[in-house]
Amino acid sequence: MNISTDPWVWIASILSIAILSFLYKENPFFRAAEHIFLGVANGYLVTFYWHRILMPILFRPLFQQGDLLLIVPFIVGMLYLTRFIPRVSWLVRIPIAIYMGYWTGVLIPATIQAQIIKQVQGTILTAPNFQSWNAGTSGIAWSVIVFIGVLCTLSYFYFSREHKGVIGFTSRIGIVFVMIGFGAAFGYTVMARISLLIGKLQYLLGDWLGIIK
Amino acid sequence: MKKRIPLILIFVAGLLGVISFVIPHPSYQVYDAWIRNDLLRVLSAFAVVLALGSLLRVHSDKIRRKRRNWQYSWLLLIAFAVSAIIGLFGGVAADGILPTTIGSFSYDIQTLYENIVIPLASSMFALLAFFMASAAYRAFRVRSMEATLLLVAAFIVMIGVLPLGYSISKHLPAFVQWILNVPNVAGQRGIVLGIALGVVATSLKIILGIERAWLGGGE
Amino acid sequence: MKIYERLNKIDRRIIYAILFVVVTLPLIFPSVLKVTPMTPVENLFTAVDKTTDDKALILDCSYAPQIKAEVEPMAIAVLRHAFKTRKKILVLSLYVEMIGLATRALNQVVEEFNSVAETYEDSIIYGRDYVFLGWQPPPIVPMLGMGESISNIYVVDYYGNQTDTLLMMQRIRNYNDISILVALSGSRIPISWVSYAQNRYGLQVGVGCTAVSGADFYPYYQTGQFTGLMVGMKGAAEYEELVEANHGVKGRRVASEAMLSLTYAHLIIMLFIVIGNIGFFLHRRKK
Amino acid sequence: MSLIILCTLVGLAPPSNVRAYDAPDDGGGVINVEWQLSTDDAQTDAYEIYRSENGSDFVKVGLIGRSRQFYQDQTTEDGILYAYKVATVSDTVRALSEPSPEVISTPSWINVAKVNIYVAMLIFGGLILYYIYHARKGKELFIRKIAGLQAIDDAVGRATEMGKPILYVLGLGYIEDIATIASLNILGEVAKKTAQYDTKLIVPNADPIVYTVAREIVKESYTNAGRPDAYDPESVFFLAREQMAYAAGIDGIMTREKPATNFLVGYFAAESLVIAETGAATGAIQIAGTDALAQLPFFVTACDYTLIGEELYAASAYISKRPLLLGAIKGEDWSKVIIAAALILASIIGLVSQFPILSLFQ
Repeated sequence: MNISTDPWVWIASILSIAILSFLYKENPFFRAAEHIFLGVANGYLVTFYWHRILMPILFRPLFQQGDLLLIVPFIVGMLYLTRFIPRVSWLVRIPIAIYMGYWTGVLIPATIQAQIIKQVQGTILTAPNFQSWNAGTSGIAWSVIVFIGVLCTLSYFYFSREHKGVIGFTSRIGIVFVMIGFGAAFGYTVMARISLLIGKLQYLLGDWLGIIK
Repeated sequence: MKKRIPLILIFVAGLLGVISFVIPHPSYQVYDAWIRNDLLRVLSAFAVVLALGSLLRVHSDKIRRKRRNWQYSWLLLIAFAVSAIIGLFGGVAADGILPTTIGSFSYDIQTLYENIVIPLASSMFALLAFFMASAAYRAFRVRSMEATLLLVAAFIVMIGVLPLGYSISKHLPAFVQWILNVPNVAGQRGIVLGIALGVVATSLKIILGIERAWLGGGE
Repeated sequence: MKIYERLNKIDRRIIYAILFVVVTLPLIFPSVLKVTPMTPVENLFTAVDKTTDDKALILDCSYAPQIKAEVEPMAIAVLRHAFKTRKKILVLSLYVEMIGLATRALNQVVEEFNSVAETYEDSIIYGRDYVFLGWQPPPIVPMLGMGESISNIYVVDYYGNQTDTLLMMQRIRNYNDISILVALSGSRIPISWVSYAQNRYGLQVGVGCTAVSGADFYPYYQTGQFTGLMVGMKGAAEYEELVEANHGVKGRRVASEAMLSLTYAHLIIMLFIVIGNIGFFLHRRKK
Repeated sequence: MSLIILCTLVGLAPPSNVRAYDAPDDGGGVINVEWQLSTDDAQTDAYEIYRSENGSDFVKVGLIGRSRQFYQDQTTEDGILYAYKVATVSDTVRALSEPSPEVISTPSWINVAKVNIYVAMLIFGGLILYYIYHARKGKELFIRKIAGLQAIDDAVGRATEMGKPILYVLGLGYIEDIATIASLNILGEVAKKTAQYDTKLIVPNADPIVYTVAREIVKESYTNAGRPDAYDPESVFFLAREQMAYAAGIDGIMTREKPATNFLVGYFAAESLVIAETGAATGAIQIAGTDALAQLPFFVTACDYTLIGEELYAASAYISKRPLLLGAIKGEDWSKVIIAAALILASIIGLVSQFPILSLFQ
């Protein structure tokens, strides 16, 4: 047993236990840790935005290097603050419109490329795709299963018809694929989360209390 | 005007977003880079002011009106003020005007982050181990086809990833990998294709001003 | 309350308490669970093992504190492997905030070997047996630049020495002199190693990653882009097993010890699922 | 001097057929160099790439591993005539190739390589717009029932009966995330109902911009429902950007306020199960919806209803009952038919012919 003498290890450990105590029930220690968490995380957020964004890309170039073009983001950004002035509070929509518009515009081609074209490419039944499994002739079978699974799952998301008849059948097959996938992903993630718990316990029992070395 | 100007702006901005993909020419890309790196990042920074205003208002209000658990709001405000002062004046890399060490004890913002935020976050992650157990116990019942499939797949994978899995059957780990690579991928791709179409449709509707919930509801 | 109702509705706190106990006890009273190494881990081990005298291996320790539990045992196992079999090794980290963890693992293993070494020859000597390159931003710079010259990218090492004056660096100039790079990471860094260092210079890349990234990375192993792959604590435990079985390295095997916790945890969760279903069945029959 | 001698002694063969061309579809400043491997490829350490602006002074610009026959020089200046040589390198020996024909790099105006994406954009965009146009003309459109959606009314009613609040969690998404936008639509409708029933609504936020929009939407809903007086400006608030701080805050709210219904709709990461399982422990009815694939298993496990992926977007259009939004779903459905047809057709071509069908989808 050699207990830690580093004050930060003590702070980190006590806060950790306060969070873990939530498993028993919500209690004053958890409540305190929760509020400290929110406070410090937001304190860090302010620091980050000030030192990494506002200073280097707005204030310093604008006021020290005289990059006058930056007046535009400055003014448009200030429009967020019109929220507090009821008569002109609609102006807050301007920065939101610009921000949202640009990123949704970027999203259209990017989504088509990465999510549609690429996924379709990987699903087509053809020799190079069979070989990509590195599984010999079984590769053909795997490709066929994926092909059927993709079509059936897609039919589950067909909203223009009730799930009856052919679509009823295919969408049920689709759900089989989806649920097997979900179950597998769940089971797979258990290992990862238990590992994180083990890591936390190793810290508390080792770095802090020194019970395990 | 209160709606038309934002709608025109969103259309123009959306078009710029699409064009950035189509035109690689540098005489256009410099403008695009400016939009991304200067304009939009600055905008996101200003929104933080509003958000923090909300946080501080909610909690100072709680204290003023002595609502339930108001004492904890003090804790939040103090933690925020202290870390913000250390961060703003002490600098990101402990290079600011505020000293961030006393003897061998340092308290710069990075140290605060590593010893408060990270342990708290990793403790929340550790909670997940327990929550997975209780969620699995509650939901994995053979009550419907869906729940049964979840149960069976999760069971096989949970055994298969253990060292024990290999002693049960040499093929079990490979079978787990197969489930993850074949049926799982098929289901995911189907979902992704649907999502992608939804994203394209919704983005189009937003740019064209058909989807305007963001303006604050109503027609 | 009837028995089936009890089985059907166990208080979550009972589940939590039992899970807590079965995970904690094996940590306090460590014992090693025998694991059988899988092919992806064996391939990585063999690639490191086959490193010849005129070559070195690179260990990239780019893991954050959040995933230390899963990845640090891998770093320690690879370092033990290299030092025990006298492979030259270069250690680096792609992000400044991860340097601390890399230092920690390196110091621990060097100390392990040197505390039992009796002669200069037996000891692990800086510059002769290993070099700690430190960190050079942004990640793409060392990934590409080391293909041409390592000592041009890392002009000085982490401790401030001129890199090209170090003994071992006389023969290790660029990727041509590197047998394999082992990338330990929780992010997509290993894929960047493939797309920059492997596609351009043919560098062999082996990977150690978290359980969460494992499923995403497996296809890269399958296509041969990753020479070997260790996933999560289990992968680390398998590597520990290989190092001990083949080279008789003694030392604490953190991941192998955690395997017992992990196994019990999985079994307990599965047991509760079974109990829940028994309760559910009995309940339905009563109705 | 010694270099030349060694070269002749060892007789290392240089690469041949060096070819350089402007990289297509880029912003300029890039030239691609290709060559045929040296016959001594197995003995080489690497290939070095040399460049000249005047045809005589060749300067080294890059190095690439053995067995490679392609190098991209990203350091050229547009408009200058360059020639390239490639050298086989073995230890200190170098064998230089003949120079390539001269080449200049230029930027392109249109990225032609992405033409398949433009075609797809036209097809999908066209279909969606066509059905929106149809819907505008008042054509009736059928959309099947979506399970989680039917539960919303009951959920609000239940909270009212129990006299407990409703918690609406928007997740970690940014405003440009489509899941967030869909969630905001649903929030608007939920807020209308809470306004009518006079039920308390709690909306904690993780993103500053989403927070400002959510506030606006809730306020507007209360006004539209004829209850602007019932709107509590503190019902929508900012919590934290940090993922787990946000989750801790929500766990606190769930256990202290004990909401009757939790909506977990939007983009989520690992905190999904922390939130959903705490909600389940408090006995709330939970309706989840997300397009974050990795989190769907946890919502499906821990919540009463889960809107999976596109169901979330469809639900958002459905609940608003606006024909234009419904029209878009029709367009999406036809797009799915096209994708399925393309998959089948491409597979047939890929199976029976030698045509490299995958290259159409690069």
